[in-house]
Amino acid sequence: MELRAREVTKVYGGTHALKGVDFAVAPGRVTALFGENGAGKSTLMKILAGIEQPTTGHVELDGRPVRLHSSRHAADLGIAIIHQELSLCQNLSITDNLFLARELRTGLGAVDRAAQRAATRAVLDRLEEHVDPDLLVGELRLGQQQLVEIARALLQDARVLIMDEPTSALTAPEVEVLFRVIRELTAAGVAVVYISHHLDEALDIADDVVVLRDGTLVATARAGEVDIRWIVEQMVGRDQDALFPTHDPVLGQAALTVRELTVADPATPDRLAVDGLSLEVREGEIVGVYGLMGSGRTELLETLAGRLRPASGEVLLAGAPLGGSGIRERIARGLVLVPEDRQRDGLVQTMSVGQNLSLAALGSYVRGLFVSEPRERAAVARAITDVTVKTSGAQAAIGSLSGGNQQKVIIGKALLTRPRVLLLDEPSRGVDVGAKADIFELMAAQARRGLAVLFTTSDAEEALHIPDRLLVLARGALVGEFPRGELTREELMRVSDGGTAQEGAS
Amino acid sequence: ACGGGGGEQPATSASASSGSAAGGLIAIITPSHDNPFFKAEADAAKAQAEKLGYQTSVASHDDDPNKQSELIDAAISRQAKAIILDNAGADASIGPVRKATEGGVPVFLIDREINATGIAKAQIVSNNSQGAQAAAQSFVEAMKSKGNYVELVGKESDTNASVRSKGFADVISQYPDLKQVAKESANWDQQEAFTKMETIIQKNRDIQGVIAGNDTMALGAVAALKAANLLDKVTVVGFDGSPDAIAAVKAGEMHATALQPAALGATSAVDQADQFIRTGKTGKEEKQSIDCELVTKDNADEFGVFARK
Amino acid sequence: MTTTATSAPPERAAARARRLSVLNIAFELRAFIALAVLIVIFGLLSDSFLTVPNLITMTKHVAINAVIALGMLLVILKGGIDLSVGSIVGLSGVVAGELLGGLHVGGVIAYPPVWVVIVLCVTAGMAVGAVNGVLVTRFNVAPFIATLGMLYVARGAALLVSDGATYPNLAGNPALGNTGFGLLGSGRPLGLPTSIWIMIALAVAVTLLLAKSPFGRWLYATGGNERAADLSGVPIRRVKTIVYVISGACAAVAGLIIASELTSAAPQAGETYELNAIAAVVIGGAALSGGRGTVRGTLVGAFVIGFLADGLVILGVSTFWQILIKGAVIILAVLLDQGQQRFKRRGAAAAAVAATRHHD
Amino acid sequence: MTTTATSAPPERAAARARRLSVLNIAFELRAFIALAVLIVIFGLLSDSFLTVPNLITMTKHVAINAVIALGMLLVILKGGIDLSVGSIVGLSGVVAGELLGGLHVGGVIAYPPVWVVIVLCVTAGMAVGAVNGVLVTRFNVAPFIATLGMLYVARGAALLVSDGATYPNLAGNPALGNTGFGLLGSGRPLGLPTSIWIMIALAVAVTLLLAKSPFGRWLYATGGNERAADLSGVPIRRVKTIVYVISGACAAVAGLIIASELTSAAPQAGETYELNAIAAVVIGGAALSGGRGTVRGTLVGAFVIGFLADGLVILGVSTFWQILIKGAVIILAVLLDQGQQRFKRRGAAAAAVAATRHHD
Ligand SMILES: Nc1ncnc2c1ncn2[C@@H]1O[C@H](COP(=O)(O)OP(=O)(O)OP(=O)(O)O)[C@@H](O)[C@H]1O
Ligand SMILES: Nc1ncnc2c1ncn2[C@@H]1O[C@H](COP(=O)(O)OP(=O)(O)OP(=O)(O)O)[C@@H](O)[C@H]1O
Ligand SMILES: O[C@@H]1[C@H](O)[C@H](O)CO[C@H]1O
Ligand SMILES: [Mg+2]
Ligand SMILES: [Mg+2]
Repeated sequence: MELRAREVTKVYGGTHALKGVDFAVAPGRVTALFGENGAGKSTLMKILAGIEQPTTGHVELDGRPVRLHSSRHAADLGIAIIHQELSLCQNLSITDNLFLARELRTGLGAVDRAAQRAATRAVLDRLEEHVDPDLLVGELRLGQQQLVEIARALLQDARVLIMDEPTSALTAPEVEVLFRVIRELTAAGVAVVYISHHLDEALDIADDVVVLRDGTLVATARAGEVDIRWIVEQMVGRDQDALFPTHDPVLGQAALTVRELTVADPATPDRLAVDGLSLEVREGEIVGVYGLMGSGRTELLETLAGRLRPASGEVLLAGAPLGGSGIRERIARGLVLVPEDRQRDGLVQTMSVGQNLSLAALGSYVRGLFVSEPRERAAVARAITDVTVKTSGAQAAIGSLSGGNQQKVIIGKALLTRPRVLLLDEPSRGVDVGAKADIFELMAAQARRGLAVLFTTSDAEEALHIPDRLLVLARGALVGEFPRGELTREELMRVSDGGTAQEGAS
Repeated sequence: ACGGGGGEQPATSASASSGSAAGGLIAIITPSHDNPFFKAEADAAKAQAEKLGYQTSVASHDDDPNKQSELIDAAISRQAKAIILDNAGADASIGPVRKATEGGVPVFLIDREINATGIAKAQIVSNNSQGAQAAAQSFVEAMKSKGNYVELVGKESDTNASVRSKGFADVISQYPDLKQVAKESANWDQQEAFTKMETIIQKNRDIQGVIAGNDTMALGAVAALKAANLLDKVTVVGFDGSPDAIAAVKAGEMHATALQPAALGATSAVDQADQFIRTGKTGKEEKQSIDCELVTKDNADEFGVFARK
Repeated sequence: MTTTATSAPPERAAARARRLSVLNIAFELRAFIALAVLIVIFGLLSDSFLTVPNLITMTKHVAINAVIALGMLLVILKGGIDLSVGSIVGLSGVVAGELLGGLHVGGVIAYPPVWVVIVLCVTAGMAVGAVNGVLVTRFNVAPFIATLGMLYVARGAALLVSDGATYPNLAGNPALGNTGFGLLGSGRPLGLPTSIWIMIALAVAVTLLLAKSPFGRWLYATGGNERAADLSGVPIRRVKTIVYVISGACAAVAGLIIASELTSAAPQAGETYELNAIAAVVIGGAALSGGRGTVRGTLVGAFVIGFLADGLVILGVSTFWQILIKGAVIILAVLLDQGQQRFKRRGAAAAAVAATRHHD
Repeated sequence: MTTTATSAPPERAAARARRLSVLNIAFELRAFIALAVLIVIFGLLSDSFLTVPNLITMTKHVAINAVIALGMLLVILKGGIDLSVGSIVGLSGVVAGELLGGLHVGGVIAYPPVWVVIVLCVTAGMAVGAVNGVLVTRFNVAPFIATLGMLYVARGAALLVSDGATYPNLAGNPALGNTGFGLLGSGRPLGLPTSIWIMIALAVAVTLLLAKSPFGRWLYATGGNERAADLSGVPIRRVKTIVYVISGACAAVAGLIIASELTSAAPQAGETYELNAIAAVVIGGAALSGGRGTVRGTLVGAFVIGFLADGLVILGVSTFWQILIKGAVIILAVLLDQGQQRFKRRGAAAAAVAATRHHD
């Protein structure tokens, strides 16, 4: 089955997401689609999957124009999609999610639970994820949820399978399993579209490469004929080396000290998210924390920021214990967090760019009873230039910005509080290469000014190149600590799931 | 709490179990306690029942027929000896009253009738028609048989509202120079009467009289007229003879009100219940009406809480 | 340098999951606990409370709220709310009164038989529900506002049709072939009042709908994550519209039961009933945000509210205290839930810390 | 084979976009439009509607709902709801009645001056609000349920304190130094009733609070995204508690106005007022989900509801029609909003296409 987009244009409100794109997928091949945040990848896929309608242009199936009214209609025609954002119901079991709106029925019209459960087991086995099909999806770890999302697409026996960032929460072994499954599918003639910001990974699995830039299709190639450098150039028109700024730290006093910190996992409290962890970050230093999904990085940072309460342990800021102080007090004392999930924890969607920027430091613009407008305006304007936010102005709606620029706003908000310690949880997640480079440069610049920077990452390249010192976390415990340059990619992999593998085998 | 005007009745604060245990339970059910009228009748019934050696339970149905039905069920469950009821609707109450009667609990109605006879043991109501006519007569005299007036009507589901409205009309319609410029329901409610009166005044300031289906509404109208500086030119007449209204009559703010002897009705209902419990007969007709008394400045001092002193 | 955390072997994880789910069920019974507490207290304080006839009577009272609450449960599972049910109760009674009084069709008066009357009343309730549904799904009006508007519209309609008057005698007339309406209220098949049977039948139907039918899955999905349900091909608009229609139907049934018990219908019947129904659903453990709630819980919630009201009357507690206590019980019942969840979390966390300490 | 959408020539599309954006602004004022429509209709149908005294009287009636609605706005901005305001209205009047009747302090009766009475009434309202706030923030009870519970608790308390009776004469006694309470209701500084001044003062205060103070920004942030606000150091619990406290205070002020106007206080005053207040806020363009809403809109919403009610009385429309029309207007006003937003979206799309056509 051949699926093709012809001259497709898509306009959202004021944004032109796609500008006359021609795109085709071929049976038995994996097409990797590359592009910066906001390039239009998801939009194009949503149109192919019937979720969005093109503003102009149309979709062709086996050479015939079709109007895909809904995702359901597309699915019936054999087109399945794995959504970039998880689209599962947390309050339903794995089985219920897999068969939602496609329930198997008994003769009486009731849901055939037994049959559904058996089929669920089978597809989960295929993905080598052996969990109870009756577990609620809300009780699963993020990576497992993503596998459920994948399993649902597999169950549809689609002829075209679109995977929009299917691996953002998967561990390396899980990604390997997925790739095996993808190869089985293509061998059976399924057409696969694969989107990922992990460029090396995507290039690994791809047969064909397509690059989108700013809503326009700028390049196509055979995967074997290109390399990552070429792809990045097509995506941004800039060299990859610019991605990792050089940073020669000038270390000062200990800014952040953590002793024997233990934190219960808020989602599943009978498991420890952070287990007796100690660390130190000095002024001017950039420390990275690498770990697999669920290794406890987010809980560590949220505890430091004062959102989570530790079960035991101590946190000191410039030598002074923080005790049980809350987020507000910690911000006032110079400790601030840039959270992992932008939409959920970072932005107030109902407020403007400027209001988002000034939110955390609002107190410092107050004169008398009220916020001084000139002061606030000046600070916001400065922040917009400092963190290089591309926006039409402080008044713009926050939703009008691209992902990378939204991330910069959140960082700008944190910097306006004049912190001594800056915590960033996966600052590069879901951000394109260009914005990534900007963000790392920002971190380096702050460190040069004497800030202590502690950030987490899931990207091995970043982990190896950015921090002055790298901490590796597994199951909430520190399993290794390495200065920059002392570790190869292979060693990092071994250390980070080594603990897991050894223990699991025992 | 030091009750206001409505609560001046020397309330017997005896506990429910006071008196001889031999008496059994009398359930007293009234619309709600927020109108001094209902409170007075409930208090009077309770006091009399306890004096006669019964236990009492007092509850209100908030003019919800279904809630009334549930309260009657509860009384049947508790094997009450009698129910004293100010009902939640002349038609809607027939079924529940029959249910009680069939369940062996005699019902004695006060204040409001139901549209059926032979079910309740007694229906003791004020002579609303007579009271309304007396009030209207006094109203006409104070108005010197001419001028514009407003009528405030009670809750539409309460037959007393329409009976009184008709009583007013029977008298007033004989005077062609008395012109009704507005007729609005204010649901027996003071605040609603106040707001509606204020609005009506805006439509027409040329008003010489207000006649209201009860005193809470009349007092709402008084407040509105006072605020508009019209009170000295307007005759206000109400119905119930509540202590607040009598105070207003004395102060010259209201011209008159038709006093319903609520206390008398309630006491007499309990007496008849007692009689019935002991002898199987009340010794009275089922339908009994008690004449209302017109309260004006001249005789205001003679009245207490819904009764002659 | 390297420290490793203990990793639970698979069996232990499974055991943990099982333990948690047992805890869950125990706590799911919190509404039951509230009910049990009420029953014990009232039973001790009054001899007439725990008698079979009184329990039946109280259950009959519960039935009306329970029937409305079952419809409300579906709306709340969807993440909506239906404030119009009280007005539908009144409207349904008025329609019954109007029809039993005879329809003027071209000069003659037709007296539809009782089953037709019942069908038409329920249809009227469904029609109001359908308007709610269309406002919410097609016009994107917030459920609170759409149903608040319909609360007034339906009440106004009931008052206009009846001209504010109560329909006095719904017993029907053998000559006209429209008797039997009263049986709904006064009939006692197998010794239980009809309304209790209606409640039981409806509870079974809704349980089946939720647990066995695809529609039930769709409803939980829509309430849990509407976007995800939509993308999965769940016909969310249809699901959302249908729950309002069912809720309207349930309210209309409650209106019929009331009218039949009283053999009269008042247009103002059912005022504020929406609050009791919502309270029953929430006490029963449902989340107002949607996706969580059960029939069992809702029934227990309705029993808590009903038994509380009747029990206080039987004890002779003053009306004013009754109102205050009702509010306190609503809050306490929900607080119990919060306490439970916090408890669960804290207990588990302590266990986790203790467990790892042991291993180290 | 290829079908393309009809493409308007660039200039025409641009013109359309411009026209649409003008319309947009017009639609943003939709609550104003609804109000204007009402005023025109009533003005045409009745001579007495558009007179200065009538406008003042109607505004006075609006003031009570507007005062409550301004507090409600804050709660709704936070993403909550406050169902207890009606009961607080009643409670506040009862407290006033009780205090003006004299406090028994150790054998003697003390008559607090009016300003003390006012302060204590408002404090009582704030206390109920504080309980709401604590239930919502500390105990995580859903606002709907917490305030529903307090609706009953506060009403029960008002009835218990007053023993169900109305406080008849709040005019005070010169000999006791507690006169002046009536001025709140009947005073007319500068020719306008005090209650209108109170509304204006409160509107200005809330506007400043929302637009200028850090608290206002925190409130919008908390309503827009509570988690993000929390992580930005916004004291969300304090913000959330305070809005309920303010809402309670506003409702208490409304209760004082009513009691003062009537120079009597009834414990059942204010029943169902919460619905009018919520309707005003929503008609005024606020989102029940939080983060969106303005003082201006809320005031206009209150005017729509109040003018509608009074206008229908002036026209002599029957009570039953009044109820139905109120429901219809609530729905229509919100529908207008939906229409506007759909329109806006379409307009923006047209503009974008036009813009790129130009560039290409
Ligand atoms: N529903 C929507 N409403 C308005 N604008 C949208 C919508 N969806 C996408 N956009 C805009 O369209 C553009 C393309 O977005 P799209 O999600 O397709 O990008 P993408 O390439 O998938 O980016 P990412 O790598 O971040 O997933 C962006 O500017 C985005 O802001
Ligand atoms: N056992 C689990 N059960 C349920 N949810 C889990 C579990 N483990 C982790 N999660 C969730 O998965 C997410 C990631 O886990 P966590 O924050 O512990 O690790 P992390 O190293 O920060 O991973 P991430 O890469 O997501 O930041 C969190 O939202 C966490 O609540
Ligand atoms: O007779 C009573 C009183 O007049 C009261 O004021 C309202 O209800 C009526 O039934
Ligand atoms: Mg995307
Ligand atoms: Mg994380």
